[in-house]
Amino acid sequence: MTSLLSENPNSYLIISVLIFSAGMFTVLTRKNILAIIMGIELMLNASALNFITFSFFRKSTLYSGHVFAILIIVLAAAEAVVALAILLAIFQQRKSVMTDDISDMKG
Amino acid sequence: MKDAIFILVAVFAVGGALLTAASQSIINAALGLLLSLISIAALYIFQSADFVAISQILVYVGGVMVLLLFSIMLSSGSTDFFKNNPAMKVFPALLIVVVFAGLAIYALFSANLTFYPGQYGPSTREIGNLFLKDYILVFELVSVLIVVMLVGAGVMLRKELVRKAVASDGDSKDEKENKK
Amino acid sequence: MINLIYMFVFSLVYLLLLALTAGILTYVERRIAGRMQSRIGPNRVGIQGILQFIADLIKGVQKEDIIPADAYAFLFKIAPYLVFMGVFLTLVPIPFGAYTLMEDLDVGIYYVLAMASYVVIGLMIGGWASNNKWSLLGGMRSAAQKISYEIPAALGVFIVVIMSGSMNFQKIVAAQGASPVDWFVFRNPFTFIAFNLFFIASLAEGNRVPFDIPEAESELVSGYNTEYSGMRFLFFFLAEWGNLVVIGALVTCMFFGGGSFWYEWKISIPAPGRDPIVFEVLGFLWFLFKTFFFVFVIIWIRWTLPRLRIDQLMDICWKYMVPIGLISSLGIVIWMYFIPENSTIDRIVRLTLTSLGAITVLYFKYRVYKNLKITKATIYANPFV
Amino acid sequence: MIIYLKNIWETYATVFEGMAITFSYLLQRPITVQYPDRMKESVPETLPEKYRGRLMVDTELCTACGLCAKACPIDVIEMKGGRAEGKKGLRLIYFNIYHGKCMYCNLCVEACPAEDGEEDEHHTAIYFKKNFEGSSYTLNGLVEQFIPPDEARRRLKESEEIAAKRAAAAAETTKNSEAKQESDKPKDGGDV
Repeated sequence: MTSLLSENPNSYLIISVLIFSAGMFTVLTRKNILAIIMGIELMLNASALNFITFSFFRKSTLYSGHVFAILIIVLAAAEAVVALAILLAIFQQRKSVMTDDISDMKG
Repeated sequence: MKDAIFILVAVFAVGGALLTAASQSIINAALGLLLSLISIAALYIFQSADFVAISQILVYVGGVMVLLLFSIMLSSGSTDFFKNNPAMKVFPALLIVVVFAGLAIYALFSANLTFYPGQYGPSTREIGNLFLKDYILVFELVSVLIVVMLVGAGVMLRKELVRKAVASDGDSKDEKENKK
Repeated sequence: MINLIYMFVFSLVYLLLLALTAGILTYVERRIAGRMQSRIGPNRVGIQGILQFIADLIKGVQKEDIIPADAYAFLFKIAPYLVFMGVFLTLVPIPFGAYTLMEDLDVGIYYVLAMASYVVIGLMIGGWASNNKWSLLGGMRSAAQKISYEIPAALGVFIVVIMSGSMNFQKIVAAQGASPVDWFVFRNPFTFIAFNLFFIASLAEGNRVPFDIPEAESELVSGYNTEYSGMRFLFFFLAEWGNLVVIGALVTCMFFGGGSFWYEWKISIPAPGRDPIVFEVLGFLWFLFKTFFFVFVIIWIRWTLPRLRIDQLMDICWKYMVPIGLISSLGIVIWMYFIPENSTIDRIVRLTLTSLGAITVLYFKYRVYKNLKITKATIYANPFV
Repeated sequence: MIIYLKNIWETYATVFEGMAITFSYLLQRPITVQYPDRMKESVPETLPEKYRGRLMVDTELCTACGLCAKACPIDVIEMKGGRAEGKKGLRLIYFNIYHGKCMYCNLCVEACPAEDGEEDEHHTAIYFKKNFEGSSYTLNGLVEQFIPPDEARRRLKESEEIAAKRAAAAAETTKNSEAKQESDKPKDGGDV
């Protein structure tokens, strides 16, 4: 194990934890759907960073971590597209993107 | 030198995430997210994952962030500022987050994982091989998912459907305002 | 550390060269536009007006840097730099010669696509932060257009990547040869379609006419850069003309053999017994010639075609280019499976396509002479008046 | 499907045609000229014979009859004539032309009776010069005073003096004639 921070897996994992916590905090405290989507993106990214780190430092010939990171990126993009489409459809109807304003099911 | 750049990138990544969490203006939050995403791509490059890093920039920065900015601009009338969630105040949320982070870091240092020094090299060919050999089912499923997503998003935003929903929804806010 | 300083100096030189080239291109474009409209164009500053861009630069620097009162100042300030940075970063993996490149990225083309999509953010932020309806509309249109046209461009790139088996630019260039028969444009029908897809999509991504809807002067008051003045405005313009060089260089690399100078010589492997420096310089010049030929074609298209409507724009992308791209990316796989390289059919197809290209050029020459005959004009090919 | 392919073909064919046309223009000499300093010949020489440029007046030839000012439909010409010593007839006192108003209708030139008998550019006292560079930085710069103001004031004074003298002389003559008439009245009065 070298003394360089950039070649120490723990530094990446701690960064990942911090980003995940920030994303979680955003999801928990915000009322705006857009902000919640942003928080979810942060959490997904943190987990993808974890995958890459483990792939790089556990066994360098195995690239499965990269595959999973790419899957996360693709799924995040799909999720964002659908979420934002729903958001815009709601916004066209209700003129609001706050979660409280759209809690009722009909009417 | 490498460490200096690494620390800079790490600060950007975490700082962007914190900006997203703490900012009062939605556009600042989006900028923080952008900064964080680009810095995470740089972190991937530190770990020799060039293909994933470029995918990150292409999909997140070029796709998701643009969509987010689009939504912010289209709905900017009502979303200029954040409001906090009434069900979850800041302090309990902070407590949960701190407990989670502490647990995760404690787990990290107590798990006694064995790490090997990473090896640098091109990854694209290996990723392609894995996708077409070991993970072919996942690959196909993801492509099906993307088709479903495309069709779903397209259908959801068709003008006629939205208008019909508004028309059948007798007391939606839109019509209430019109009646007033 | 030394490596880092070397990188820094090298990129600074690149930056200055890009800015200089973009500046000269503004002058060249205005001269060509003038001649195409029977005008002369700028010819007062310096010999034949060659210093016009420096005069423009000085004027731009002198102007007051206005930030609108209701603009979001921070974003408004950084947006031009974001855009320029994106365009400049696109140059990183492009090989201007076997050794004249910043970094030989393994994911070259993919990286270029990513940077092209990154530019969108700068344009949108610039349009939004101006707090002006026209700017916002311009930025939105620009984002919609760029995201749409990224798909045909990616499909074109996809075909090239399948053909050459790599995303590295050096390997793509090495997979082609020096003579037109070996170029990817004339390799087989699908790569020819890929060239068309990529070139048209690049025009759209570079906001060039006929796809300049984001900055339509007559409807949007020039779109996302309406509120900008002085140096920041110039940065948008540098990015636009720098983008021309990038498009030209990309097309040259991917479809026209890059800097492969003469027959047996492949760009990454200098032939033994030859002076590599001489061939490096010759290859560099050959590459630049091809690049600037495509820049000229783009300028030429700009002063020929009118602007499209937005529905026509989206029709071209989604009804024509995307289906054709999907079909040809399927077709190239089948083609490569059944027709191996250098088989008889492959050679015949290459020769046929190359001769078709030559016939098109000759027919074009005939048409031009016919037009000159109709107008009874005498030929005056001197670029200077 | 056929329409689809036809559309693609037409796109390429029309773009090809258009590019051929613009390229042929690229090979032609520009028709614009580099006015004003890089011309092979001066511009007024290239103008047609009856070109109407700036309105001018030949103050020597002018008889100050005022017909041009009367002919002008929009009061471009502001002039006054007066007597002068040692000259028969009227002399100009001032002659101002408001170039900003002039619409180049040529009515004043047609009305002008003073001709010098030559068939050159100006054979009348008021005439159109071929010069067309009349721009000015101020509105007053568009008013051209053919008699300088000092000279005009002097001439006005002179003509007033002459007029006064003549009036005096005329008064004397009228007095004389009145006296004559009065003396003649008894003779002719009866016939009236």
